[in-house]
Formats: sequence, C-alpha cells, structure tokens
Amino acid sequence: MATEVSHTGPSLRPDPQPPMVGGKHSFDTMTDKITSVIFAVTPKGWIFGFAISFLVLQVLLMSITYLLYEGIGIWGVNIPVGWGFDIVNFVWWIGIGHAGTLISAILLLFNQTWRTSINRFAEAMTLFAVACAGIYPLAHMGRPWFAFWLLPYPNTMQLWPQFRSPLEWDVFAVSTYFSVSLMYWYIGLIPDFASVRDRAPNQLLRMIYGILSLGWRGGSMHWHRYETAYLMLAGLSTPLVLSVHTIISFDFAVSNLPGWHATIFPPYFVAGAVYSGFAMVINLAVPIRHYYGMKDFITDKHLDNMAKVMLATGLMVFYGYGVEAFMAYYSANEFERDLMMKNRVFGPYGLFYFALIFCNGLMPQVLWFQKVRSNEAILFIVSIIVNIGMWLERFVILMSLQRDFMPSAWGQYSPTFWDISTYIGTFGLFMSLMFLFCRVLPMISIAEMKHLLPEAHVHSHNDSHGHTESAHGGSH
Amino acid sequence: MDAPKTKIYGLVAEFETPTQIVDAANKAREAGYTSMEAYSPFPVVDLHEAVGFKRTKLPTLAFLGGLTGFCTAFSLETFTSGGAPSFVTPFLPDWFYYPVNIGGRPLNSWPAFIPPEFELTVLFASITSVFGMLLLNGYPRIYHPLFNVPRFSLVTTDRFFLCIEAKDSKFDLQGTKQFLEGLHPYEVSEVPE
Amino acid sequence: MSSMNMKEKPVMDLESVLNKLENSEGKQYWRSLDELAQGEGFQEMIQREFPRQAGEWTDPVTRRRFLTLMGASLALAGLSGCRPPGGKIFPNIKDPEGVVPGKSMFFATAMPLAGYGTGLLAESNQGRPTKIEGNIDHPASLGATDVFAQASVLGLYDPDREAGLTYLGKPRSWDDLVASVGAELKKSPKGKGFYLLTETITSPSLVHQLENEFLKNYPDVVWVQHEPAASDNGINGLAKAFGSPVQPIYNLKSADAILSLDADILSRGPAHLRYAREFSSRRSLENLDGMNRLYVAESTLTNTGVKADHRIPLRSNEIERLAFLIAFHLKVHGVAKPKGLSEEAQLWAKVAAEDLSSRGKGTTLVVVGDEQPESVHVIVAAINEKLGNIGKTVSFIDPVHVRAGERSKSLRGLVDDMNSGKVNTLFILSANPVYTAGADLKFADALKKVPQVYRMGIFHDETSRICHWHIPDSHFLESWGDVRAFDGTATIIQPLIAPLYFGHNFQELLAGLSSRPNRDASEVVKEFWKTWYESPAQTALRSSVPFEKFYRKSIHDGVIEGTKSLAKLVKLQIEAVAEVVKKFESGPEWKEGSKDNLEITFRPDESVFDGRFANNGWLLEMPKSTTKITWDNAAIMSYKTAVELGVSLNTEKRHELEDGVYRSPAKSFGYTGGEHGRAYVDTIKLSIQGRDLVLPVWVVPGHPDNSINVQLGYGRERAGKVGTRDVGADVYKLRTSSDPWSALGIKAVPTGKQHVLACTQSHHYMEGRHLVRSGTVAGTKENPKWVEAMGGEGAEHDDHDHHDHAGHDHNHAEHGKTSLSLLPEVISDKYAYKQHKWGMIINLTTCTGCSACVVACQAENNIPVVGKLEVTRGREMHWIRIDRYFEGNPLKSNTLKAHYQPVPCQQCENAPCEQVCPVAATVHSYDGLNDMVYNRCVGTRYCSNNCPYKVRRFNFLQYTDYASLSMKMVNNPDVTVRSRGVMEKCTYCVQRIRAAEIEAEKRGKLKAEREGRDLDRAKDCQIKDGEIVTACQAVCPSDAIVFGDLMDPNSRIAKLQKKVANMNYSILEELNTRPRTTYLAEVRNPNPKLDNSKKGHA
Amino acid sequence: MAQVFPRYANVLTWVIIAGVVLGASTLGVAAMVFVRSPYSSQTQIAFTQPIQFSHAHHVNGLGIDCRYCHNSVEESGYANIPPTKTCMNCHSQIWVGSKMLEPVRESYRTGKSIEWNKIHRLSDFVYFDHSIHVTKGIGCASCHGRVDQMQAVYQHGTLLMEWCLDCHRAPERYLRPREQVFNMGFQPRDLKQADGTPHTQATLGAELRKKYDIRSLIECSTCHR
Repeated sequence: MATEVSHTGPSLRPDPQPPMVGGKHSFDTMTDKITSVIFAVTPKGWIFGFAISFLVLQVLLMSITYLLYEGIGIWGVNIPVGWGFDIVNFVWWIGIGHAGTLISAILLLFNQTWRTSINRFAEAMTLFAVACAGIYPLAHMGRPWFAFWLLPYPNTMQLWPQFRSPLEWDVFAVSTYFSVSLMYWYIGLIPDFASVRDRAPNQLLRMIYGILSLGWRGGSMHWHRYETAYLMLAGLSTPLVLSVHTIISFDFAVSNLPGWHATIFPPYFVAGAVYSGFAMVINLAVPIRHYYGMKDFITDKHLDNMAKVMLATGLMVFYGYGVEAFMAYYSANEFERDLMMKNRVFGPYGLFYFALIFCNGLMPQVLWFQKVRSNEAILFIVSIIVNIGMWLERFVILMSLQRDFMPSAWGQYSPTFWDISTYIGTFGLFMSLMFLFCRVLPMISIAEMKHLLPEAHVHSHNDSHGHTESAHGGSH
Repeated sequence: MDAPKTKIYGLVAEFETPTQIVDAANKAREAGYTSMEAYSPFPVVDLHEAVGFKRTKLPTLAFLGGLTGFCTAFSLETFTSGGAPSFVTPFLPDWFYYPVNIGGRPLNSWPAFIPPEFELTVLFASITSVFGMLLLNGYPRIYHPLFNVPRFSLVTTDRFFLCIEAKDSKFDLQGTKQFLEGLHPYEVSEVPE
Repeated sequence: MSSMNMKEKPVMDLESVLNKLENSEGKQYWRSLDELAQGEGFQEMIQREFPRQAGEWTDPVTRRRFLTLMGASLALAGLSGCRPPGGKIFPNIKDPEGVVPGKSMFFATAMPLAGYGTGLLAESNQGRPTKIEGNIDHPASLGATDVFAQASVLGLYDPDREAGLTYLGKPRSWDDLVASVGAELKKSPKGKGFYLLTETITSPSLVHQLENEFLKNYPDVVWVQHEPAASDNGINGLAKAFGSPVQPIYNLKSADAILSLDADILSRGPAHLRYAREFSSRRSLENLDGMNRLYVAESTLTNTGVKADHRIPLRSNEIERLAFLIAFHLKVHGVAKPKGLSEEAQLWAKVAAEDLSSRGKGTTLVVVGDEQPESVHVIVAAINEKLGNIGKTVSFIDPVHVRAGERSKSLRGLVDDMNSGKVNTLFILSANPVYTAGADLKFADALKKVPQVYRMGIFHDETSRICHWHIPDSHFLESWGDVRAFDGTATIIQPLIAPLYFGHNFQELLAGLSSRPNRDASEVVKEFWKTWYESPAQTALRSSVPFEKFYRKSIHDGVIEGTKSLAKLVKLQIEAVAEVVKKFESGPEWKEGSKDNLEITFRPDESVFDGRFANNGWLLEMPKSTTKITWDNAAIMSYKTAVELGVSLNTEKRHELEDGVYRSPAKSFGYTGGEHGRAYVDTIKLSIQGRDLVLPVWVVPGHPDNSINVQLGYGRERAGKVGTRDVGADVYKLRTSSDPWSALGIKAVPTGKQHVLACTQSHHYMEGRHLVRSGTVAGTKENPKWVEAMGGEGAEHDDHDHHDHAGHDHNHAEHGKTSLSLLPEVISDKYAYKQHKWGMIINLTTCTGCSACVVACQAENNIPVVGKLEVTRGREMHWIRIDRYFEGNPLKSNTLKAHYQPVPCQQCENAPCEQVCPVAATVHSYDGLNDMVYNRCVGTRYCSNNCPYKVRRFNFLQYTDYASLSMKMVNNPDVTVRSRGVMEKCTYCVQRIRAAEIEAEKRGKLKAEREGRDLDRAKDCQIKDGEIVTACQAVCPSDAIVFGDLMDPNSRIAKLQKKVANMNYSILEELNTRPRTTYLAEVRNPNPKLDNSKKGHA
Repeated sequence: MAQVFPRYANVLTWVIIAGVVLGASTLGVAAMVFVRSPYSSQTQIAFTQPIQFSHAHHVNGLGIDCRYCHNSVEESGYANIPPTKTCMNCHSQIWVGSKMLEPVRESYRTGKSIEWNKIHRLSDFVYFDHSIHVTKGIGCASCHGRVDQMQAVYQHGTLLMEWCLDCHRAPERYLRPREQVFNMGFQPRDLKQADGTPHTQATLGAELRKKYDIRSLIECSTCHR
C-alpha cells in the first residue's frame, strides 16, 4: 500500500533512522518511566526549585501592581526613547518561544524523529515564553485599562482598530500564535493523558486525567483523524511561526527610523528567534535529563543536533548584522550611516554592540567542534551566552531610537529598578509554569516515543500471510 | 438470530503486537464484520483501512475554516476602514464603517491588511482541524463501555484490542467469540453495555 | 479668540468690567462667590469643574516641585460662571451684563516689570484670566509679549501667595494697618525717620499721590528706590553727555547698520519687543537688498548676539576699550587710539567703524547696554552724534521713571541710615532687598535695627520674614493702577478678577493716609486722569471728547493718547566727552584676560528675571534660549576658560551627585555634557572678596575667554514651594552694590563634585544635517536656489533620482501631484481638502529664540509642568521647542555661529505617526490637521518613536495637577486637560481653528438666510486671513511665525510661500512626510570684509 | 473497576460544555446591551430638583420660548442656565407668596445660587457647541426630547458617541428648517413639498442639507480637542 503511505506523507511513523532511544526499553518500561514522574512523591529538589521561582513570580506581580498604580513613568523610557526594556523583553521572550513550534512542527514535517523526545517540553516552553512575552505589550501601554480598544468589536464609539499599525498586527499574530500552540500542545497530550489515566494509582487522578484525556481510547479511525489533524496543525504552524516573528520585526521595519527601517529584519529576526529558542531548549533539556534521568530519551545525539541548528541559525543572524552594517554604508543614507557609526558602533551603547557581536557572532563558532557539541556543560554555557547575546541584540536595536534624525532631540536611555524587576519577574512566571509542567504532565510524548521502538513496526509479510490464513480460516 | 440476555456492547479480543491486530482486523473484515474497531497505544499503519474505514474529510473542513478566517479578516479590515468599493459602502451599517484619513494612506491599504488576514486564516483553519478531529471522533466521551473491560486499560500501554460490536448484523455471541478466538488473541472478553 | 475678535465687543466689555467692579451690584456679584465658596456643594462643583481622572501625584520630586493648593475657597472666586459642572449647576444670581456665558472676553491692561509697562490683552473666561495676549496698539507690545507676561497668569493663581495681612505673624485688618502706619508717620511732625523703599515707579497716578499728597503732608519722609536688575549708568552717562538726564529711544527701522555694545536689545529691556519687531522688519527675505547689518560686541552670548551678522565676544571691561577704538576710527572729538585688545578685535572694530562711517548720515545706530559704565554711554552718544544718528535712529526723552538716576545709589544711603539708627520706620513696597541688595550692604542685619518695618509684597518672602508687618500685594491682574511704557505712553491697569489672596493696593493705603481716606484704587486712578485731563496742556483733548468717554476709551484701548513723551532736543557737551576721554586715557593700562585675571558678569535671568518669578513653574521649566538649561542657573564660560580652570569636561566621572538622579550607563558627549535631559557637569567655587558660591559650570561656545557669566534670581530661600528648594544658586551673594554688573579679581576653583543640570538640548551640532539652512545675502544673489540645493545635500549621498524626487516632490506636494509612495494618494479621492489647508511658516531669519512661543503654548494648551527630575529624564512637555545649534570651532569663540529653530508638530500630510497608531488616536482631519485624540490614546508611544521630528510629548506620569484647585483656574476651558498615559502634541491650536470655523459657519448661514438663498460654503463661510492666530504666532515679537490657509491664494502664508519660494523648505523633506509646517531659511548679511563663512551658505 | 465515570458522565460533559459556551456568549452580548442601556447612560431618569420647575408648564402651558431662559444658545457653545434674576422677572409679580418659589426668592435675597442637579453630563473631552447646531437647523427636541412635555427634565439621548455619530454621519436624518428649531412639536409632515405632498424627514432632510450646504463631520477634532 505504498500509495497510502505517500498520501499521509511524513507522520508519527518511524523511518529507518539511527535509534533515538538509548538503553533497553519496551512499550511498558517507557510508559512507566515517563508517567512515574507524575505519580512519584514530590521530590525535595522540585519543591525547592518551585518555591524559588514562585518567589520571583511575586516580584513580577509587585512590579506590575506598582506600574499600574504609578504609570510607566517608573520605567526609564522617555522621549526620544519611547520603548525600552518592555519591548526588548517582549521580543526576546517571543523569540524564545519559536524553538518549540519549530521543533514540533517543522522537524515533524522534515521527518526528524529526534524531535519526539523534546517536542513536548519545547512546546510547553513556547507557551510559557509567549505568556511572559504577552505581559509586556499590555504593561507598556500608558493606559493599559483601555487595552481592549485594540480588539475589533462593535463598540459605542463605532470605532475600530487601525489595521495599518504593526502593533495591531501583533495583536492578531501573538494571540493566534498562542492559541494554535496551545491546541497543538493539547492534542499532543491527549493520548498521554489517557496513558496516565490508565496507570493512575487512585480514583481522583484517574478522574482528572480521564477528563483531560476526553476519554481517549485509541481507536484506529481516531488515530487516523488524529494524525491528519496533527499534521495539518504542523503544516499550519510552520508558516505561522515564521509570520509571527516577521510581524514582530515589522514593528521596527515598518517605521521610518534609521536602524529600524530595514528589509533584512524579518528573516534575521526569525533566525534569531530560532537561535535563542534552541539555546533555551538546551538550557532546559540539560538539567531535565539529568534530574529525571532521562538520558535514554534525550540523548547526546539530541543535544548535538540542537547545537547544529544553533550554529546554522547563529550564522544567519551574524550574516544579518553584516548586512545591516553593509546596507547602512551602501545605502549612502547619511542617517543610516550616522546611526551605525555614531550610535551603534561608537555611540553610547557601543559596548553593548560589541558584546552582542561576541555573544551571537563569534563565540558560537565553537559549535563547529564535535567535542564542544558533545559536552553538555559547555553547551549549556554557550546557550546561556547566546540568550544573553540575543537579548543584547534586541536592546541595541531598540536603542536606535536614541539618536535619529534631529540631533536636538537626541537622548539616552537607562533602565530603572522597575524595568529590571519586571524582567526578572517574568523568569519567575516562566520557571514556575515550567516546574508545574514537569510535575503534573508527561514531559515526553509517550505515544510518539513508542514508535522509536522496533516492536512498533508492522511486518508487512504477515499481511499476505494473513490474507491466506483468513482464506484458510474461511474454508473451515 | 438470538439476541443475548444481558445487554452487551460487543466482544473484544486482545493482541500483543501491531502485526497481530492488523491481521485480525483484516480477517474480521474479510469475514464480513462491519461495525468493529481496533484499538492501539499508538497509530498502527493503515489499521483503519484494515478495519474498513475510509479516509477522513478533515482536510476539506480545515480548508473551509481557513477560508472563513480570511474572509472575516478581509471584510473586517476593508469595510471598517472604509476601503470597500463605492457600490458596497452604502449597504454597510453605520457601525461597520468609519473612514478616516490615516497619514495620507489610501482607505484600502490592502498591503497593510495582509498580516491579520493571514493570521486569522491560520487560526480558523487550526481551530476547525482540532475541534473537527475531536468531534468526528466523538470526543469528549469520558464514559465508554470498553472501559468496563479491566484489561482494556492496557490499550494505552502496549496491548492492541479488536472489538466487534453487538450492533453488527453478523454478530452473535457464540459464533463471533469462536471467530475471535480463531485469531489466536491473548484473550477474548465480553464488553458489558 | 484671535487678535481680530479681541477688539470686537469693546464698550460692552468695558461696561461689564465697570459694573463688576464699581457699582455695588458688581461688588455683590464678586462677594457672593466668596460666600458661595464656603458651601461644600461649591467645593464639589469645583471638583467636577475640570476633568477628574484616575491617578494621583506619583513622582515625589515632581509633586514637591509642582504648586499645590492652599486656601482654595477664595481662590475660586469668579469661577461659578464657567462651564456647568458635573454634579450641580450653580447659575448666577444675575448675569453680568455683556458677558456671554461660555464665551471668553479680552480686556486691555498692562504688565509692569521693573517699573515699565507692556500693554496686554488678558483673556477672561467667565471671570477667570486664563491667557495673555499682546496689545497691538501699545508701543511696547505691538501685539507681542515676552515670557514674563505669558507666565503672569500662572503667577496670579500661585497658591504660595496666600499669606494674609499679618503683624508679627498674627492676622490684622486693613484698618489696623492704616492706623498703624498713620501713627508711625505722626511720631514726628513731618514724618521724619519714616523711610519708603520702592522699586522703579512710573505710574503717573502713584507718583502724583506720592509727591503731591504723601510727601507734601510728610516732607521729611525719605523715599528710596531699588531695582536690582536695572542700571542707571545709561541715564547718568547721558546726563553727563547732554547736560540733563535723558533716555534713548531707538528706531531700528531706519538703521541700515547697527552696532550693539553689550546691549541685548532684541530680548531684554522695556522696549525689546518693539525693537525685535523693528529689527525683523529690516530682515525681510522679500527684500534682501534692504537687509540691515548687525554688529554685536558682547560679554556673554545673548539672543541679539546669535542674530548678529558679526559678533565678537569681549570681556565686559573690554567693551569700553572697543567703544573708544571705534570712536577713534570714526575720529570722534580727539579720541586717541587706545592700546590693547586682540588682533581680531582691532580688525573687527576697524571694519565695523568703516562700515558705519561709509553709510549715509543718520542711517546707522550704535547702542550700548545699560550695564556698561557711564563713560561708554558718553562716548557712544558722541559716536551717534558724529554719525548724525541723533534725531534719526536715536532720539532722547525725559526719563520715564521718577527720580531717575538714584536707583543704584540710594539703597546704600538707606542702609547707612538704618545702621546709624536714623530709621524709625521703613515701608518696603514690593522690592525684596533682603535677597536682592548687594552682598556688601548686609541689608538683613541693618533691617533688624529698624523698630518698625512694613512690607507690602506679592509673596511672603525673605524680606517679609524679618519684617514686622506683611501686607499681601495684589497682582496686576487683580488691581487698578496705571503704568508708563518705555516711551512714556501710559496705560490703565484694570483688574480682571477680585483679589484671590487678600491682595491689597498700595495706592489705597496712600489714599487712606491722605485727607480723603476712603477712595479705592479705581477712584484714585480715575481721579488722577481727570486732573490730567483738566490740566491746561490738554485743552485740545477736552474740546474733542468728554472725560467719561475719553477715560473708557483709554481703558479699552490700553493706551492713553497724548501721554507719549516727546523727543527732546539735546546738545552734546563736548567738554563732558573730552573729560571722559581724558579719564579713560589716564585710566589703568589694559590687562589681557587670563585665568588669574578672571572677570565675572552678572545679568538678570531670562526665566526668573531678578528672582521675582522664582516661583513660576512655567518660567523655571522654560529652556533658556542659548543654554537650554531649565530649573537652574550656571557659571557660563568658554571652552578654553573651562579647560584652563581645570574643569573636567569628561562627564563620565562617577562623582557623588547632589540629587538622586539615576546614572546613565552611557557615556556623554564632548563638552556638551550629556544629551537630552541629563547633563552631569562639574561644579566650580567662585570666590570674591571672601564671599564664595558653588555653581555648576556650563560651557557655551562663543563666550568670551576668561570671563564668567552668572544669572541673578536663583537660590531663593523663600520663594514658595516651586522655587525654593535647590533651584539654582544665589549669585547675589557674590554681587556688590559698588560693581553690580561685572567685577574683576574673582577666583574660580573646581570642586571636583558634579551637579546634574536639566538641559533639554545639549547636543550642539547639527551633525552636518541641513535642518537649519543658513546662508548669506551675497550667497543668495550668487545662487538663489541654494536652499533647495542644500536639501539635496540633506540626503547627500542619497541615490540621486530618489533625492530629486524628494526635492520636487515636496513642491508638488503643495499641488498634491506626484508621490514617492507606491500607493495611490488618499488626498486625491474623497479626502481632497475642500476648503481649508492650514499651514505654518517659521522664518528662521527673524526668529530671535526668545521662547515667548514656548510659554504662550504652555498657557494656551494646558501643558503641565513636570519638574526638574522629569526634565532630566527627557520628559519635558513643551509642544514647541526651540532647537539651538552651534557652528564653528568651540576653541575660537569669535568664529562661532548659532542658530535657532522653533520646532512644533510639523503636521505632516503623510504623517508617520498616524500610520502606526493601533487605535487611530492620531488621524487626519478634513482640513489636513494632524489631530491628536487624547481620549482615544492608549499610550503605546509608537507614534513618538516613528516621528522623525520628535515633537510628540507623553504623560509618563500624572503630570497635570488635579490636586490643587487654584491651579485648575488657569486652565484653558477649550482644551482637554490630559491625564497620565496619554500622548500629546501641537495641534495648531485646533480649538481656535474650530471656534473660528463655527463663527464663520454661523456668519455664512445667517447671511444666506438674510439674502434668502441657498448657502454656498465656499463664498459665505470664509474665514478671514488672520482671524485664526495660533498662540505661538500671536506672541512672536519678531513676527517669525505665519499661520494661515494654504488654499486661500490671498492669505499671507500663501503669498509668502510664493514670494520667497526659493527660501522655503521643510525639514527632512526626503522622508516624504510633507510637513505643513515649513521654514524660511536663515539669511545673514555679513560684511564681505569680515565674512568668515566663505561659501554662499554656511 | 477500570471504568472511571458513570454512564451519564458523557451527557453531563456535553451539558457543561454547552453551558459554558452559551454562558460566555450571552455574557458578551449582555455587556454590549448594558453599555447602551438607559441605566448605564442615565437616560430617562428625572432627578428631583430644589424647585419643582416644570418645563411642561412654562413651555407648553405658558408658551415661553426656550431662548427666554437659555438666552445664549444661539451665540455661545453654552446654552446658559438662567440666573435667579430671570425667574424673578415674572415671579416678583406673580405667585409672589407661593411656597414652592421660596428657594428662588431666598436665592435672590441672599445671593446664594440655586443648586440645580445636572441632567446632561457630557464627557469633559467632548466639546459640544449649541450655537452651531441650532444655527444649522438641529431642533432642541432632536437631542433633548420633548422637554415641553416633561414635568421634570430627564436626559433624552444616550450621549454616547454612536448617538452623536448617528446624526453627524447623515445630518439629513434630523435636519429641520431654521425657523422650526425651537418648535418642540415640529413634524416634517407639517410642511408641504413643492408638489404639495407633505414632507417626510427623508425628503425634507435631503432638501435642507442641500439648501444649508451641511457637511457630515466625523473627524475627531470636530468634537475632541
């Protein structure tokens, strides 16, 4: 039935590839290993980690409360630098998110089986990162209580949003991105909820996960529709994830500001997003596989692959910087040139520019070496540096604001305590959610992992054999 | 044909490998059983065809969903910002039409309207495919007779089940039981309704 | 609203005022409001009177800085007639006649400053003065005003004025006071031992009262005048030169070449508004050949210096030498060539002198600042005489203020008398000597020796604190009076509102002490003018008009005809000149300035003057025209001097800061000390004769080397809530009564500490961008198209087709033709501008950077004061800012060129801000305005980011003060009061446009109706050109701002745009934003012999 | 035992889902309805006033023109609340002893204003100008309702932006001849068209809009400054 195989195209089905599961595992042991995390007594380490994150989360709540009470004047933003940490962090978090979708969607389309063990928490990461990001556009408004004016609905003013504004596009892009990622993540979870349900030690858990699983039974037709939906979602979220960061980059590219007004932005923003995203995945994967002893599922091969992706996207980003500089020179537009020289490179924030060149451009070159890629410690550090680098990138871009067309209006920006506390706070939110996720949800896709085992294969010769047998049986 | 005393949902046979269940399904189909379903911990190659199902309509639904999304965004943007052609505008209700001169841009700045159109297309398509999948599969359905079979809980771990339902015209308790046992299952059990 | 309508309901206004304030009914009307004020219902109404929105005071510093309310109840007198409040409506008992509810009215009055009056029209909204305009008929205004007049309304409502009449801190009644003063006077038969200390007085009625009533009854009373910011050198010098004290009146209109010696004629002095207007009339781009030439030699960079064609910075004590040098070149009565002065100064003098002498007699003018010593005035008088200017470009009148020439001297005498115990009683009227008297006088100590001191003043300030009696004075908008202008023209000051803070009137006190005690001020004034009217000199007047009519007309017009002083025939006293020359030549050798021979110069501050405005937020926050510093004064010096004194100009050093402004992680730039807002500068300790003072250093290119300029009026200890705490430093502590304007032998030592200055623009250079396009007359003759050509360079290396497009495109934009955009033009379809297309032209050639527009805009548009800390964060709210750029080598002061460029919202047709607003809070209107809809704004600040001109302002915090009630009264009811989190910007005063539009529509409608035909908007509803005047345009003394309808071919702006099309450009035109606000290039008229800008344009 | 839920759980699930979906949507709709309701816009509510002044009596009964008291309505943006003096013009002659009018007399005696309760509360950022509307042929009744029939005045329109726009988008919906502006009971049909048939608002409005050359102004700065 080769035709059938082709019509479904890439799928959850295993292809002949180097095994991505280490150790000796059967369906049973695998399911057991992954679900056991949920049924186990809460580990001390977890409680500790969660407590910390939750504490930091309170910093966020505090900062937001004070912000709402006083107004964004408590931040460092000013005229001309109307956007500061708020948008920097917004873009940074959104960027982080992208790896999740990329891993679960694009790699699926490309039939990369090594995605299976990391896509689940990569997707979780996406959701949580987007949640963190979502805070900023709301908080950075002068009058957040009117945020709903950005939504199109028939109101008593008969007014509608202004659809030419990139910020309005953001509303659509980010909300779509979040909801699609959420659905994608959830249907991925359904069969696993069922597994948890069926292994749950007590009635309560059975009920909770029973409801979450919607009563999944794994019928053949269910699986067929499930696969189809899953694939379509993958197909949809691939352009989606690209569009989202493209649109984010439009916030800058559409404006007329030197340093923002550049066509290179969409591609290199997307690349940058994936770049930082993978860095973050590594930052999460390394401790998780350690702590929960999941080295068998998240193998060194996984880290190696991710490192390669980082290297690739890193180079794209680096190229982006090059193009920016070149275009500034080649456009022969004095404003672009001045921006490059008098603001970015040798301006007040020159230091940050060089730092970012190092973090994103030079340092990651070490990933060329197999030795580095296979050393999770170094990998971990490299990823952290890359994340810092990507943050710096956004910061430097935002700082284009401080010296644009009219020297008389040139200004400077420096964050205040509240800028920083808000940023730190979002980590609290992110980590708290991450901890909860690891605790109560199967952090690796069980159903999909099962494919990676040889037993999952149907021996097609049995097919014909089966036919004859049935014929034979019929003669009885 | 004699109906069974205790109302039962059907008979379920448990198998241990994907290969077995595919064989079993094929045989059952060839034996003329129609209302049956095979259950597995993970999608098994073409099992649904073995059981005798056709391809799903889901993609068509998703396409329609996407189309709706696009149209929604398009009309929203074009009409509210007064960009619709003049033969349409008279028919627009007041509240759906507020033309203003935005920085000298045309009322119908279609290039600027593309991003939301794209996003809504994706959103609607995704929603239809996800909820379409669930509804077609009849989920949520947290009670199901099969759950009355204790060993059925293994379906999410490593066992494969073929269930022939009582409503099948060809179904009769004894015969079908024999037929199923003829497929060398690990065990055959009745599914009480 | 516009200057036109101002004069529309004359008599009516007058009557209503008289009604209000004269007949008992009127009094009733006012008092009833006071009583009303006690009821809590009224309070609630006040709460609702202005938008109440969420948000309380947030930034503690701002809170401290901003005026907060005391005694609200009385402050609210006159409010109840306003727009109906939210909860309750309080109708009048009886509508005041002639007052149309909801319509504002204008009343002519005048503002006295240092004795001299400027004619004003005060706008009243139902009894609330809210805005000041200039009085076109007044010689010292010509329709313009200065910043002080604009800010006076804020001063009126200033809650810190609320002190009450007290004796030793206990409340007293007016009658107690009159009795007590009377008693003091009677202590000795002729009032011996009673001293009266006043500021400069020009008020005819007051002078009459003093001299013909008060001093007649008490001949031994000693009357002393004290005016810290005025100098008598001029008058005394001219007294020498001409034998009798006279005051000069210049006629800049007919002067082809002007040499100014340390005289800031364009922005200081009682006539500067007029002079600026006259000067600009000779800088017209439409008539380049008629352009005059201005030489300026000055001791600190002034607005006049910035506008000069040739400017040479000299130490104050070198100016005299320069004057003699020029006199020598002009062969004035045996002046020998003085020694000294630098090479270039000598060349400069030579060329200037040649230029002056080469022109026809009486076509030139030499002016000298009052701060310069008498000798200079004498020699300059001689020069003018030599040049035949006397009677032509300069004429002389009798001094306008009484007892001319004794202001500077007499205070010392008073102090001596106080110390020697001769003074039993001292009555201080409005002057604040404890703060302003020279440090050498130790006035406070002397004052303590006087048994009984009365102080009548607006504020309970440094002086009041150590006086026995404090009598609250009334603001000029609250009281009757009269005042004379620089040329003697008298104006009657009429009140627009009952005294808010128990203010009283000195003339009523004098009346009380006189034989006919119960006359109120209005009667006193009227009485005087009646006697004047009946005086033999006025026979002609009497025959033409009855007194009542004449008096009312005088009040209404704001000028009293026949009061202008006549020019005096003067004769130069040769021997006096000779004597001066001899004295000079036998005088001390010229010593070159060096770091050991420093000079310090004292000048009144352009924001707080001599300190009297130190509590006025608008003025304090107004960036000073050349330094752009707000909320502070500084020691201004040249780059060279700063380096020599060892001031560290590297602002990266992390020193302890006085105030807790957070540090910028960024390094700052060159000697400019940081950018927009925050400037970390070293402080320096100045010491002279054992007195020292620490001041922040501010380097100004083009300041003379080895000279330090400091500004008076800061560091007040008792100014009020706004001006008291660490606002600048008190340089009076360094100033002696002997040499009040400049002193030698000062020591300057850097402290090594840093200070944060709130500076709105410290980036000095244009970075080679052609924002200000500056050229010369000669250059323009060579290449009339240079302005456009510069535009090309503006996008210099820009791909050339593109630029050409931009270039032409701008011109086309006017006709709405081609476009750089790929999209079709909106303008061409249903949004074609049908009737109006408002536009503005700002003339950089005439703009003197005086900042009147900045404050006027603040007053008109309810722009909040944000305080120093917020300014240091780059969050000032001014809708129009005046950019100042320097050109030339900071090390070579004399090569310096400076430019001013007022930048309001450019009202782009392709507005970048609008496109990016997600909620359409800023959009275009049918007449092409870039509307800003505050109530729709959610505050994403994207518009500001995308604005190439950075003219948008954002309420980062709750800046508008909803807390203090009296501050609400200054708000313009026609403009929304913005709350926190909302973007705002210049709207071309849309409230005025819409008001005029409504009037025009009504006019047209009624016209059509009368003629019984259909209305034809284009014909019937026309808005006269000049009917709409923006706040900035109205106040501009140099007429640099023109606003009007670009679609009306006969409008002034349209004509101008056609006439000088080659000079007309828009900033950053290559961005294709198509600004409605365009600029006329800056053209100077340098002398080819001195022209150091070789090419056509600088 | 493997069965976690009872049979009815399925039905229950769907009931719950339906409930949530319906509930959410109804809530949304309810909100929309609420903001437009007389309750939230304070229309149709008559406040008690310090004096039971009846417009019905004075306008309808005595036939006093609006402009007698609201005297600045044609020249100013603000129609003016009559001062006590205006009341006294008549009531110093008639009903001199009336108990009901005591507050008026007291106010006139003491010079203390009568504290009326405000009925129409326009947001502070909206600049409405009576004079231009009156001049352009918008009747008092169009916005204020039949004041001549109100014993105690209440707010007629919602004063919501959509309410203003309704007319600003297409003024012909409400235009009436200038001379009819102060005629409370005016009906288009009282006027005849050229062909003698009675006017409808449509025909009249169209005709007047042309005659008065009236624009449809929905630009922001028309009302917000």
